[in-house]
Amino acid sequence: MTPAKKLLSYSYYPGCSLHASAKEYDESTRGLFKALGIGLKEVPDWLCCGATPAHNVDELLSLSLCAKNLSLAEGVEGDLAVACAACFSRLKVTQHHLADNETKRKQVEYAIAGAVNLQKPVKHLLEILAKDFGLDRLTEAVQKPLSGLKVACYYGCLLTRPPEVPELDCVEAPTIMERVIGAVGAETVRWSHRMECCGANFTLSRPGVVLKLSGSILDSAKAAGADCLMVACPLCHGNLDIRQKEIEEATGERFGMPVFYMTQLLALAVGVAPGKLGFDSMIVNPLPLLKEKGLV
Amino acid sequence: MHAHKENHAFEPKIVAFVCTWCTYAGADLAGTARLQYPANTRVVKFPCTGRIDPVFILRAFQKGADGVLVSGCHPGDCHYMAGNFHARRRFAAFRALLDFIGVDLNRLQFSWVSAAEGGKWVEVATELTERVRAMGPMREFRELETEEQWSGAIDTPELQAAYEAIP
Amino acid sequence: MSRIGVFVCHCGENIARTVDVEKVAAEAARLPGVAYATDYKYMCSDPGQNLLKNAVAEHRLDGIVVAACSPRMHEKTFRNAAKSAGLNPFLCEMANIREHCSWVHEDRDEATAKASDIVAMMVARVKKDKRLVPITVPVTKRALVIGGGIAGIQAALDIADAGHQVVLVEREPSIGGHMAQLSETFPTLDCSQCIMTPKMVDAANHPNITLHTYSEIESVDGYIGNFQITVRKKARSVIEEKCTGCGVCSAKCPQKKIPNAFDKNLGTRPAIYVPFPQAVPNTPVIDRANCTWFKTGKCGVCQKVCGPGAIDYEQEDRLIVEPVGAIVVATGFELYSITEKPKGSPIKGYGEFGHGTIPDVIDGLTFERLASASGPTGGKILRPSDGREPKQVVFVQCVGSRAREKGISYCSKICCMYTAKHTMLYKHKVHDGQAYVFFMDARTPGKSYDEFWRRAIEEEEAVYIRGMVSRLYQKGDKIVVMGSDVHVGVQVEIEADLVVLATAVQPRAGADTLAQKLGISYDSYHFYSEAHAKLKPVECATAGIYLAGACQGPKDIPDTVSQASAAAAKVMTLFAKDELEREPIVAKVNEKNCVACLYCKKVCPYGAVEEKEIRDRQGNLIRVVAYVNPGVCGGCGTCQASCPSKSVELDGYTDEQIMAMIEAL
Amino acid sequence: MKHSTMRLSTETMNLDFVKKVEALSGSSVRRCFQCGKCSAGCPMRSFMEHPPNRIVRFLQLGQYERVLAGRSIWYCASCETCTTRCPNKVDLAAIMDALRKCSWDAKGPSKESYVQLANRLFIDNIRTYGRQYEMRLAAVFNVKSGQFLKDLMLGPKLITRGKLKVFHQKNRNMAEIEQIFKRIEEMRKKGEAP
Ligand SMILES: Cc1cc2nc3c(=O)[nH]c(=O)nc-3n(C[C@H](O)[C@H](O)[C@H](O)COP(=O)(O)OP(=O)(O)OC[C@H]3O[C@@H](n4cnc5c(N)ncnc54)[C@H](O)[C@@H]3O)c2cc1C
Ligand SMILES: Cc1cc2nc3c(=O)[nH]c(=O)nc-3n(C[C@H](O)[C@H](O)[C@H](O)COP(=O)(O)OP(=O)(O)OC[C@H]3O[C@@H](n4cnc5c(N)ncnc54)[C@H](O)[C@@H]3O)c2cc1C
Ligand code: SF4
Ligand code: SF4
Ligand code: SF4
Ligand code: SF4
Ligand code: SF4
Ligand code: SF4
Ligand code: SF4
Ligand code: SF4
Repeated sequence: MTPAKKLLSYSYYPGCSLHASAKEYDESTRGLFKALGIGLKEVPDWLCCGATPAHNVDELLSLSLCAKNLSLAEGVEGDLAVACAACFSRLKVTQHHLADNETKRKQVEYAIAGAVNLQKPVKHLLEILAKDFGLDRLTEAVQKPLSGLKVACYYGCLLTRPPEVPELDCVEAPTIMERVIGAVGAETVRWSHRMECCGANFTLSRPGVVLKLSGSILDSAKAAGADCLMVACPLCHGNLDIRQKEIEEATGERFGMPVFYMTQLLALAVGVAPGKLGFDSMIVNPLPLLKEKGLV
Repeated sequence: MHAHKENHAFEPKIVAFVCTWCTYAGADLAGTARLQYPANTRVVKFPCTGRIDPVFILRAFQKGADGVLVSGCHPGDCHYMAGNFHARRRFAAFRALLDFIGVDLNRLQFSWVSAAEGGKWVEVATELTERVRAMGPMREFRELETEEQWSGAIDTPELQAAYEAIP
Repeated sequence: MSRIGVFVCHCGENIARTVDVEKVAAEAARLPGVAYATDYKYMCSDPGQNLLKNAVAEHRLDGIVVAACSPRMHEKTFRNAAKSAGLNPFLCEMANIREHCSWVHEDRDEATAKASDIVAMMVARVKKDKRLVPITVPVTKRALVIGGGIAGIQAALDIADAGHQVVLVEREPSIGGHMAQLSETFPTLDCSQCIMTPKMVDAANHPNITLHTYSEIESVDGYIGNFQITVRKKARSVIEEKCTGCGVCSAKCPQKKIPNAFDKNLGTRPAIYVPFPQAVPNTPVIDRANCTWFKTGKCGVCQKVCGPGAIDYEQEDRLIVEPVGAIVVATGFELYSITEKPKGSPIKGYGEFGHGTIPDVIDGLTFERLASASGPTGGKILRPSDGREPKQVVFVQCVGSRAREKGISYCSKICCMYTAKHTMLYKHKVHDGQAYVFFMDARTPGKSYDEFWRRAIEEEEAVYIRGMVSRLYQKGDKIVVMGSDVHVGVQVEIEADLVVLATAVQPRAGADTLAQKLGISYDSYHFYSEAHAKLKPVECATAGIYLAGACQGPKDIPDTVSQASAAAAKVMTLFAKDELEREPIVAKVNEKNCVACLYCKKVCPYGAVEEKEIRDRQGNLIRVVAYVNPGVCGGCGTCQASCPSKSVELDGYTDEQIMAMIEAL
Repeated sequence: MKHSTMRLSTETMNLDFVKKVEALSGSSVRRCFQCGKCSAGCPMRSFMEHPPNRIVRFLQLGQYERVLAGRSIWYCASCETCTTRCPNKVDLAAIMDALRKCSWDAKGPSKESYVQLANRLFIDNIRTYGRQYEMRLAAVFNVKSGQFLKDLMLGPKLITRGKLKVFHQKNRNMAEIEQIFKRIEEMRKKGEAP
């Protein structure tokens, strides 16, 4: 007898990128959740979390923006699902800091003219899939196993850091991405640069930095024999996908390495139509690879 | 079934002069670990390499040894603090003497094997056996044996020279 | 004609699997001198041992070879069996056909042949074995402890508490050593005096401890269990038995301005003095070099004021002979002084630090006296030059230590910790002051030590700067410290009010002379050498002499006390028996042949070889020969191999025995 | 100044500045024992003239000019590698934030104007629109930084793939957002917030 499957439903904070450069992340997330029967309700009028630039120079502003978002989310039922690693990190950091810093909390509460919502569980999609939904159920839902696809899971800096804050998985040696994508049949490679920085928001001010750092990430994934990269953060995606051509030009090395959002691959496996997954908005065209593996 | 064992035309006799504390124990360890090595070695135990008189080596060669191994504690590890230093100096002088009287120095091996080095004991014993096997039997001294009776006295200039070399 | 018994063990299958034990026994039976040979499944088992014992009786055996495992395994077993069968245990030998044969060879024929060879060699040897009797020496159950620092006091108390007599000899007028000079001690910051003084008093009052202060070792004779010590009791000019310690003499002595060495010359004392108020014994000493009476024959004030009449200007040094069975050496250390180069110090000197000409550049011990509540400033940190409170204090670590080119390469081990302590004590006393430390590493491998050092930085806000100081110079009333922060690669300059140098811990001047008297060895720096760095860290190579404290190497108090208690335990182990028994594997000199070249003496690592005079009946010296003291000989045999006239032999490993084995090849 | 001698004294070590950084970052500076693990793993080390450990070291010695003078703090990517791995729980990423804020407030003396500019624009965007519009961010950045042609080749590609929105709309709760900025400014003016 299988235990009754509870109906899962979440409030949803997509973050700025998912409405723009990372729209395929948003589309595939919605598609995946629908296919799995998980509810997702977008928080109305959410604002930018401030990302790196805000906390870079103005911690109070950064905390206040996130606190505001948390209080907006109060109106929507369910734990707060977050897709972008940076938003996730900022929201979690805000809750963590304000929980044990009375002075800062008072300042923030004054700034947003309301109490800070420290209670609302903030969850990354990975956590929802691996823990709330469950890997077994995920496997059951597979219609098109990703067998034969060699995936390099890229965590980037922010999914697990800083220690004790996101508590998503082991800070230094997480396996949650591998476990999730493994549940739908993909093969994952062992590689060295899973958590190296891609250059983050220097993409605008100092693209040279990105070329160097993202270059070595692509290099390492390629050396490990990966067919593609899988990410959970729009910034990482931007650097690895959008700038991949430039990196190839700068290094003279050809990668041709499609960079998927994790939800794109998962949705594909559970039977969402490829046309709805935004493959066409990727700069490095993934279709040849997917065709080769018989996945489209 | 054991692997096919080679048959050698010549099986040398190796005499090993070892100290109780280090090399003897090292050879014991090779046993407890069941490491295998050629059966050519015969061990003579001493309290310390400092006790090993060069005369013993000469005698062993006379008595049919084709190779001699002298082994004790590593320098600085001597159970008796400094015995192996004396031994080292003494044998340095003694090698010159052996060379002088025409013994191929390749038949004589000095080494340090500690109580923990069962593997090294096997290496040293095997290497010397192989080397001496390749050299063939030791003949130079056997003839002498019939003429000379061993005595404690220093009655040859060579022995005198050897003792004078003792610092 | 000898009657040897050979017993070949199967060791279950361990030997019998690869060695044809019956054949080995059969071949042994054919060897000349073998009266009986057999094989048995488990020789070490009770039936196996009985088999051996019965065979001794039945076949009147006078020698035994057990061909079995390594002698390291069961030699004791079989020697005991032989002994209970009425045979001298040293006439029983083992042929190692397990570890050296059956376990390391696969070919049965080869292994069997080798086993037979090994048995033959041992049979040849056993025929040359001599009956040996374990050596016994009587033990005088009295211990001598040299040095009355914390090491000596601890060792003396432990031994005395165990019920043995102890003679404690201290060179200075009071016991206490360096620990009596310290203020508070790491890693707990408890007051040194508070934990030290009670121990000093205990030692002085202990019924089993005889205290000789102001005394030195004149000579040492004898050997383990039987030493004769001559102690020189220096003339105190005060009769200890009469003096009540009232202190009137010191108070009235007109000579008041003598620098007090105990306070590192920060304060002064009279010519008749106790080094510090809590001194034990509390009996003053006249410093004859500075006393007016001794210089000019006038004064005599102290004698006049002394009620009990304890002053004795005529007193002379006395020599006392003390018989003891064991000696603990605990003579401690000295700090390297940049002021005066101590005689014999290998350190080349610190011209770049002004060679001690800058008054406010002091050493760690001076800082201890400044910080000590019972010190010359009552515990106020005041700089020597003008008595002002220093606001910027620079500490410099590794002065002398770890500086090969300066002369010594070792780490002084305690200075990292006491410097951290100093920065804390300073901060506790001068709240608005700033402490800086120039250091290379912080060496804090002790329990709670690193935490202590981190506390100095994180809580007491000492600024640690990694790098050695290049130079110090006086500028007005400041001292300019020129350093560099190697983490950032920038030169650093600090104008300090006071500079404290953590100077090297060195052996006592004259440590070598004492070592020569005791016949113990020392390293190139003159720290005393232990017999084995790991397994015999408190024993000297010379039997019956033990080491405690900083005389063996730089040490803090916890290490010192542990070693002292360990040394005491060793002494008690020795005293647990009335007689010492040891394996009779010792060298003996054949006096007839000995030509007295004394090569043996030169090579003996134990100092066991002495010169012995041979006299005729009239007492005329005929000649000198070597003599090996069996109580001291370690049994290495180095002398035998070195003797040009073959006059010295090691029992149990005689030339005959070895040659017999070689002949049997 | 980079190589000039540091004269250390209670006057030359600006410990108030250090205390401010410690308060802002919530991390101790003294705890650092200069192991260099932060610098060893810092992805941006090669772009910095002072590696992260040296920044902390200068702070320990109260040498704030030396810290702020370099461009190192602007090259920190906030990747948190240092914070994650520091054996002493020195939150270097937070210290970097605090230092950037100090430099930002002082309107210099940072050398890395591009990064600063990008940050400023990003925050301006939030204040004006509530959310980020990457197109505007990039365009304004290029104009202001004088790099008109920067990333010229990328733009059309992104637009055709729907990745850069040419038009944008404001949040409906802009007034509330503006209030947040205002209140923070107000607290700062009154000295109630850092
Ligand atoms: C500045 C400084 C600060 C320190 N602070 C601490 C601390 O905070 N915590 C800590 O654990 N340790 C500290 N130490 C270390 C501590 O002082 C030593 O560990 C301890 O004193 C060693 O004791 P000892 O008995 O071996 O030697 P000593 O204290 O040197 O005692 C040796 C004794 O032997 C006597 N003696 C010497 N030669 C002869 C002779 N030939 N005949 C007879 N008697 C002789 C001496 O007069 C002396 O009384 C410090 C050391 C220094 C220098
Ligand atoms: C990598 C390494 C290298 C080292 N190298 C050196 C070196 O080169 N030189 C050096 O001087 N030192 C060296 N050391 C240190 C050295 O190993 C230790 O100092 C030493 O082993 C400590 O001995 P011990 O008897 O206190 O503890 P252990 O060796 O740990 O022995 C404790 C024993 O107690 C037993 N035991 C534990 N609990 C119980 C129980 N409840 N009941 C019954 N039995 C129990 C254990 O099984 C064990 O046999 C090294 C250590 C390490 C880790
Ligand atoms: S005596 Fe040695 S070889 Fe024989 S049974 Fe006992 S352990 Fe084994
Ligand atoms: S005789 Fe010497 S010790 Fe006595 S009071 Fe005079 S000066 Fe002092
Ligand atoms: S203990 Fe510290 S200060 Fe002393 S010598 Fe060793 S490293 Fe230098
Ligand atoms: S922990 Fe080990 S390596 Fe580190 S300082 Fe201590 S003893 Fe040395
Ligand atoms: S070496 Fe031999 S001869 Fe020389 S003194 Fe010693 S015992 Fe006598
Ligand atoms: S056997 Fe060794 S310890 Fe004994 S006297 Fe000879 S050299 Fe000295
Ligand atoms: S890792 Fe931490 S302790 Fe090490 S240098 Fe960096 S900040 Fe300092
Ligand atoms: S947070 Fe900044 S300083 Fe720390 S490792 Fe990342 S880039 Fe370097």
